[in-house]
Amino acid sequence: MANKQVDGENLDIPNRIKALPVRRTGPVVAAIVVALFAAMLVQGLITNPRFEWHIVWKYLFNENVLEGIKYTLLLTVISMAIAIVLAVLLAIMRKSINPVLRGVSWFYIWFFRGTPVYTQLVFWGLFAVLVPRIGIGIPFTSVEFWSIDSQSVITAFNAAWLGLALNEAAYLAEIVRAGLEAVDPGQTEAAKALGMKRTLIMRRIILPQAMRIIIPPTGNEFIGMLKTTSLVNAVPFTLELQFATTAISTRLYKPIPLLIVACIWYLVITSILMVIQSRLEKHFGKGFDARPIGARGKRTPLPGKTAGEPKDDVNKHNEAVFTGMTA
Amino acid sequence: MANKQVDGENLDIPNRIKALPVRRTGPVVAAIVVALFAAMLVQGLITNPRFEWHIVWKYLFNENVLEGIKYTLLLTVISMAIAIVLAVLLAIMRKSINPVLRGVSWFYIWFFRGTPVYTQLVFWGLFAVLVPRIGIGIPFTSVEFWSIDSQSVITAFNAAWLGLALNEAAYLAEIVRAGLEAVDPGQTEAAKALGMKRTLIMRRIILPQAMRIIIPPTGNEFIGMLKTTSLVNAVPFTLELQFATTAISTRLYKPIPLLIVACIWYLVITSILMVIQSRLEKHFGKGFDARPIGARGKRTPLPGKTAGEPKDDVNKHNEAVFTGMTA
Amino acid sequence: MMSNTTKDNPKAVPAVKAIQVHKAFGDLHVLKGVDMTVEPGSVTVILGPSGSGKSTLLRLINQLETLTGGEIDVDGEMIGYKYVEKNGQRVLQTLNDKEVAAQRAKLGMVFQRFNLFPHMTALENVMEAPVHVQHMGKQEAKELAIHELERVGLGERLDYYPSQLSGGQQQRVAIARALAMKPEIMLFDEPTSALDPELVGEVLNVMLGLARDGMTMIVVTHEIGFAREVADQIVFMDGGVVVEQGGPEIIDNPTEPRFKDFLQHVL
Amino acid sequence: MMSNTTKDNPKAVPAVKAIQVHKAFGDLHVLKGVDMTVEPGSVTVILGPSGSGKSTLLRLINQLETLTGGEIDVDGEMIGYKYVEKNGQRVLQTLNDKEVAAQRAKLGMVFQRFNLFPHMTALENVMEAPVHVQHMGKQEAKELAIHELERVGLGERLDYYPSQLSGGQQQRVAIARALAMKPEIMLFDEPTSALDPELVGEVLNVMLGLARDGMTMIVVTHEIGFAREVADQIVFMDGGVVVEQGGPEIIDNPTEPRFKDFLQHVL
Amino acid sequence: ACGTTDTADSGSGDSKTATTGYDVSSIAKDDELAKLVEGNTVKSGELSVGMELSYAPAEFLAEDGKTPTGYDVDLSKAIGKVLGLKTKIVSSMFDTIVPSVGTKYDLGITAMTITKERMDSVDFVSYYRAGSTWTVQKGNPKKIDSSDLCGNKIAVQTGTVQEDEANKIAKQCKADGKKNAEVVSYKRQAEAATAVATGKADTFYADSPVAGYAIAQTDGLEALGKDVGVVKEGIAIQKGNTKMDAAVQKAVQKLMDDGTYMKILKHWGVESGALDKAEVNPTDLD
Ligand SMILES: Nc1ncnc2c1ncn2[C@@H]1O[C@H](COP(=O)(O)OP(=O)(O)OP(=O)(O)O)[C@@H](O)[C@H]1O
Ligand SMILES: Nc1ncnc2c1ncn2[C@@H]1O[C@H](COP(=O)(O)OP(=O)(O)OP(=O)(O)O)[C@@H](O)[C@H]1O
Ligand SMILES: [Mg+2]
Ligand SMILES: [Mg+2]
Repeated sequence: MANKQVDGENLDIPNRIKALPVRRTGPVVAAIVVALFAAMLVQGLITNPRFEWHIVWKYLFNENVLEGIKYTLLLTVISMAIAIVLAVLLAIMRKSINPVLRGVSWFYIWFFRGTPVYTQLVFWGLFAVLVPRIGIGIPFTSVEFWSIDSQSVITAFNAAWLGLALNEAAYLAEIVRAGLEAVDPGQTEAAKALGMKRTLIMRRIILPQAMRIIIPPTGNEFIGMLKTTSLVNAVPFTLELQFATTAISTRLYKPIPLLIVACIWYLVITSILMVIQSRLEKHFGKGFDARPIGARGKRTPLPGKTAGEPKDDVNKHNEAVFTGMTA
Repeated sequence: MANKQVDGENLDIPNRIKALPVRRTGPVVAAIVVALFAAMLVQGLITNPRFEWHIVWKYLFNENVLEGIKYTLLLTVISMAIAIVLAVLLAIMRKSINPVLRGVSWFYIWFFRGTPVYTQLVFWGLFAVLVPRIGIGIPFTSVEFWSIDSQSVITAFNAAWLGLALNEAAYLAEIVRAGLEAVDPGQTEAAKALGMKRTLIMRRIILPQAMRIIIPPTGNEFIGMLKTTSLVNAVPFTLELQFATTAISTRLYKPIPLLIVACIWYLVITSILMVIQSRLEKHFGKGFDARPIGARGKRTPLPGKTAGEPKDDVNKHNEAVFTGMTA
Repeated sequence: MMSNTTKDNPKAVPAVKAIQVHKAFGDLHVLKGVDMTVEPGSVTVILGPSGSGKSTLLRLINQLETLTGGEIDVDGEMIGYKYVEKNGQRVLQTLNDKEVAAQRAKLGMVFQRFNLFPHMTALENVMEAPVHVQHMGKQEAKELAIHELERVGLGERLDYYPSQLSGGQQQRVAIARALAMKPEIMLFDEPTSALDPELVGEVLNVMLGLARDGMTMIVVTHEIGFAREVADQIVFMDGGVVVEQGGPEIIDNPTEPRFKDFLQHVL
Repeated sequence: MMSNTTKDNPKAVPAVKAIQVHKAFGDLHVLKGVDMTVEPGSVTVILGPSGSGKSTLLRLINQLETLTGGEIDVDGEMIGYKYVEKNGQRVLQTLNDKEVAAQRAKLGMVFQRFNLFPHMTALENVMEAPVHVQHMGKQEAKELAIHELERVGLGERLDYYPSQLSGGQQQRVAIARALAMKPEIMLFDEPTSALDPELVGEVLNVMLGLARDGMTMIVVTHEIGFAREVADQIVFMDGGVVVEQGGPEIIDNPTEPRFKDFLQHVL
Repeated sequence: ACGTTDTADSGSGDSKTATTGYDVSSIAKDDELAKLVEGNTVKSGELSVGMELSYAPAEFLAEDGKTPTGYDVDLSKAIGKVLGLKTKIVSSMFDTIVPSVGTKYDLGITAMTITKERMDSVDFVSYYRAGSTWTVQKGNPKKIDSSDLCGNKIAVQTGTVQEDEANKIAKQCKADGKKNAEVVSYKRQAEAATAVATGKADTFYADSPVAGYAIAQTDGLEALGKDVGVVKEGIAIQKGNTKMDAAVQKAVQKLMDDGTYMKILKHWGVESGALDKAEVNPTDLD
């Protein structure tokens, strides 16, 4: 925005205005202060002997660390994938006409948001103890058609992603619900009028549009999950990144450099996730951010946006609001 | 929605339609299955001897636990309050025309979202070790006007809320940014046209409207923070709820019942927070959810909502979409 | 007015027949016994002040709202309900999702605010229903969609997203989208009132063409000129009842004072 | 046409004077040298097809956009810039936030989409600027706001939120809100085009009243009837330039073919 | 009114060993040793010691949830007395103790096992010898044999030497082509003990004193055979702070010589691990 070109710089405008910008001392001072702080921070980081950069470097590509990354990513992806599916179901149940489903969804969200994920993970770790066999039968009787030893099903790895996914689903459900509600109701009506059935409308019309709104907070959650995986030592599942570095540091008594190793990797993965997020936002934004071509009549407002004057566009608005607000 | 009254039940409609509802087996079966599951879960919880409910009961109101709650709440509130202020600043900086401020904001969000809060807390705990004295002086020289021993400033409690707040601010900043962007740009223009200055527009016009959109995800974050406080033992700050129950359980070697104690309290606090959230949503929703009074002409679309046909309202839409979607 | 193959035949089943239709939203009684008959191949224009229930009536016909009382038949078939045996008695039962969708397939609807799917191009918008509702092959649907878009004069705009089209163009895509389902009856709810005065013409022209082709149409509009030129039947509603009804000539010779008053405001 | 105290006095400073105004958005040249003079107490109506730059011109006058070239004076004072000394030379400098706000205070603007503040009641909407911009006492501002709301016929709707008002009522609140700042000049950008035909009258009536009271007004509208009745000056724009300009009589006797063509579409 | 502390009913069932410390008030100051620490802690008059307080019976929190207690705590106090300083226990996470020794506090005493690798980071003064104990369900229903654990699940606490050893056993099983031994690593000893008591793991491997405490606290556990794999534990001191090394070494040696050391260990029932010689950076580690 700020570094956009000057309006009409390629056009022949006889009486073009060339004006000095207004003097803003506020932002300049702020920028200097902030830049100084940042410089001091970096200097501190590099020169402080406690950080022992040679150890950081030595263990950065240690094979346990690399395996930790693998499992961290695996856990993150699996549990987020399952959480998303579950969250969509919960969000839909939350609005069901069936009071039981509605109640269950409410209870689920309340319970799983309300209790610490660490505790939940401990319970999943103890699941095999609490419920030695999982079976299909008639409840509250001893009739059982099929059963299996839960210890062989709920392995540490399975308990880990299960616990993470179930917890995350509760948080995501609220996000999905907000996303679904933000889609213009006119879309459903138009689709109905075309003879589309409810599931089809949800799949083809509502969800693709809701994605635009769902993705940014889900990005937050994804990045959060990356770090939450370190809690699976509650299960205990002990192959993820944080555990791998901690294990090395307790062996060596060098916690700081190994924390830095973990930090660096988390930052790398976060950066990749942020790139993916912006790609996804672009994908689901198609048709939404396109600029009008040719003569523009009155444009329909985009779903989730007020019509406004035709010339309003969000970017300009931001610029208007934020320019100098930092003074 | 589902238990709303029948349309026009108090009106005299001569040829009123009384029809059997369509038979939907799907939701009914789903409801039964889900209800059964829930019942089994509750039965399992109550009857399983491992949970040792007598110990849960005994320690539920233990004074250390109660003090833990106090500190957990204190940490949550302080760090969220500071995080919100910081997040607003960051969100505004992110859109500044000043590239330094923009860069710093980007970096901040990237860094604090990218590294685990646990690690951040460890560093804040070690702050006094890494930086023994904090002072005001000329950077990169040894000139110093005033300085103080950091151990006496960065106490465990201060390190705890500081670490939590700085981390949370990064996540909230993205939420705030989305909220600010969702306010109809026409609002800024109208305010400008009235001669309002940027800070005034932000304070009186944009923020109050953005609140509506910011609050629900912030509720998520608040509830998340409640549980994140348990990580401050990294500092170590050892008076919050999770630590209090863990301390008892290491002494008694009874982890499960004491985890349940913590769970119960977290659930209680979460429930209270959810009530507060819905109050706040109502407050900032004023003017948005009001139903039209008297004859309705064409209504202006609400900010963040498309005009749609006049008779569309969100509730109806949801009902339309979700009714039976669960089949 | 023109090319009415069936309406001169009194025995034909009416395309739409509303019998003592009542609709309430909560305690708000919006439609208070509306009767209306639309002959196949004819154009009916509904006029009336804001809040008189015009949109509600159209939406009832397309089952976007549920009836509170009365009956609506489309093509001689009661919509929304069917009779079933229960304990030896014949009682009404609400139709299920699938049956409702089948009934809606006979009707095409065009909304005031277009309601195009913003994440699909013009072509995709028109192809959506043929492919996913009628399970037509992609290629066939594409040809059909191109055909319909050309019919409304948008053969050049196939790959534009709605946000890249002007209002008038968007509304024409919406019409093409409805037509692609080969409906027997088209419902228009103020299709031009969200458009700039200059763009109104584009859309009215397309509608005029449809009327000439013998499409059965029910149009809610404030465009009196259009009504005068195209309508076979004018229905004037106010306060949830039909106040005056007749041929297009009643616009120039209204009998009811309320209608007169209304026309003065709009003209 | 009516009650023009100053416009017959040729020496008065024009209320608004645009001199060779250019505006580009990126590489899109929207205004290509527009000249316009608005006398104090007169009503200027700007006509033109969509995209001709009408809104852009109004927005430039109110500094919602920045000029690319040329100059606009309001009340004889150049807007947006001032001359300063730099290295002995007189150069232009952009005004700061405060100075811009002061210049805007002379202008009231009413938008097509009303843009009322949805979280405030009608009364609060009107009080907002007097209290927070002019730092008027709450009580005084309230009296003023009630007065302005009564003037537009909304004395009974003080405590309604915008979402509880009809479009016409909302637009009238927007006008009251602009008037409460006691502007010298009112800018209207298609104030009625988002309204139902029946509600248009309400707003046009309020505007007519303002014109009668001698308010200087610049109005972008498609309501030719209103233009004919109220305007002292008609400006027809197309493609970023003023194509024809003159008294209200030019509506009935356009000289430029483009204007003729336009009038045919709109009438 | 609804608050409960369990001080009132301690000993009535939940806690089965002492949770109050040994009384160190009678220990006298040794001026000669006190001089050694002058440069270090004389300013504050305090000997601050970092501990992670979740390792009963070495260091943990008493019933009030605030007072640190355990044999490490009592020894720290005794060392303080000898040096003429007031001992201050600073609760810390294990991770942060090593980097903080020498700045945030003077000593780290938290049942740290001395290893060669760790001696690169800190100096140690050996003060205790902990064996390791295998613990199983009462009556050993699963017939666990500590000499052949292949095919069993071994619970350990994260970061302990027992974790390392268990991992070695697991590796050996793999190398020998026997059934896999699975090592489950818990964050807290209590969780590891619970896992065995509930049957989730087959045996749990920990420092002997800790195992003893766990057996006393948890129903249905018993020790399997004798203590094995004896290793030395040390007091962590900032690397290269020779004055402090000497002061602490001498103080501990003094306590050993005058019998106070033994009394403290006896108070906690952990006298089996007593050393008779305190050394700086010992070379024989078992
Ligand atoms: N979903 C709804 N819930 C409650 N009231 C509604 C709903 N839809 C419509 N109404 C009310 O029903 C009445 C008739 O509305 P309807 O939209 O049918 O009028 P209309 O004739 O189409 O008016 P317009 O010209 O403004 O579109 C209005 O008073 C409206 O407020
Ligand atoms: N912020 C902007 N960025 C880019 N182009 C813009 C912007 N605002 C307006 N335009 C373009 O400038 C041209 C003139 O727009 P303007 O809104 O002034 O026309 P108008 O005469 O008011 O038309 P309408 O009757 O549709 O309101 C249009 O082609 C429009 O696309
Ligand atoms: Mg309508
Ligand atoms: Mg315009």
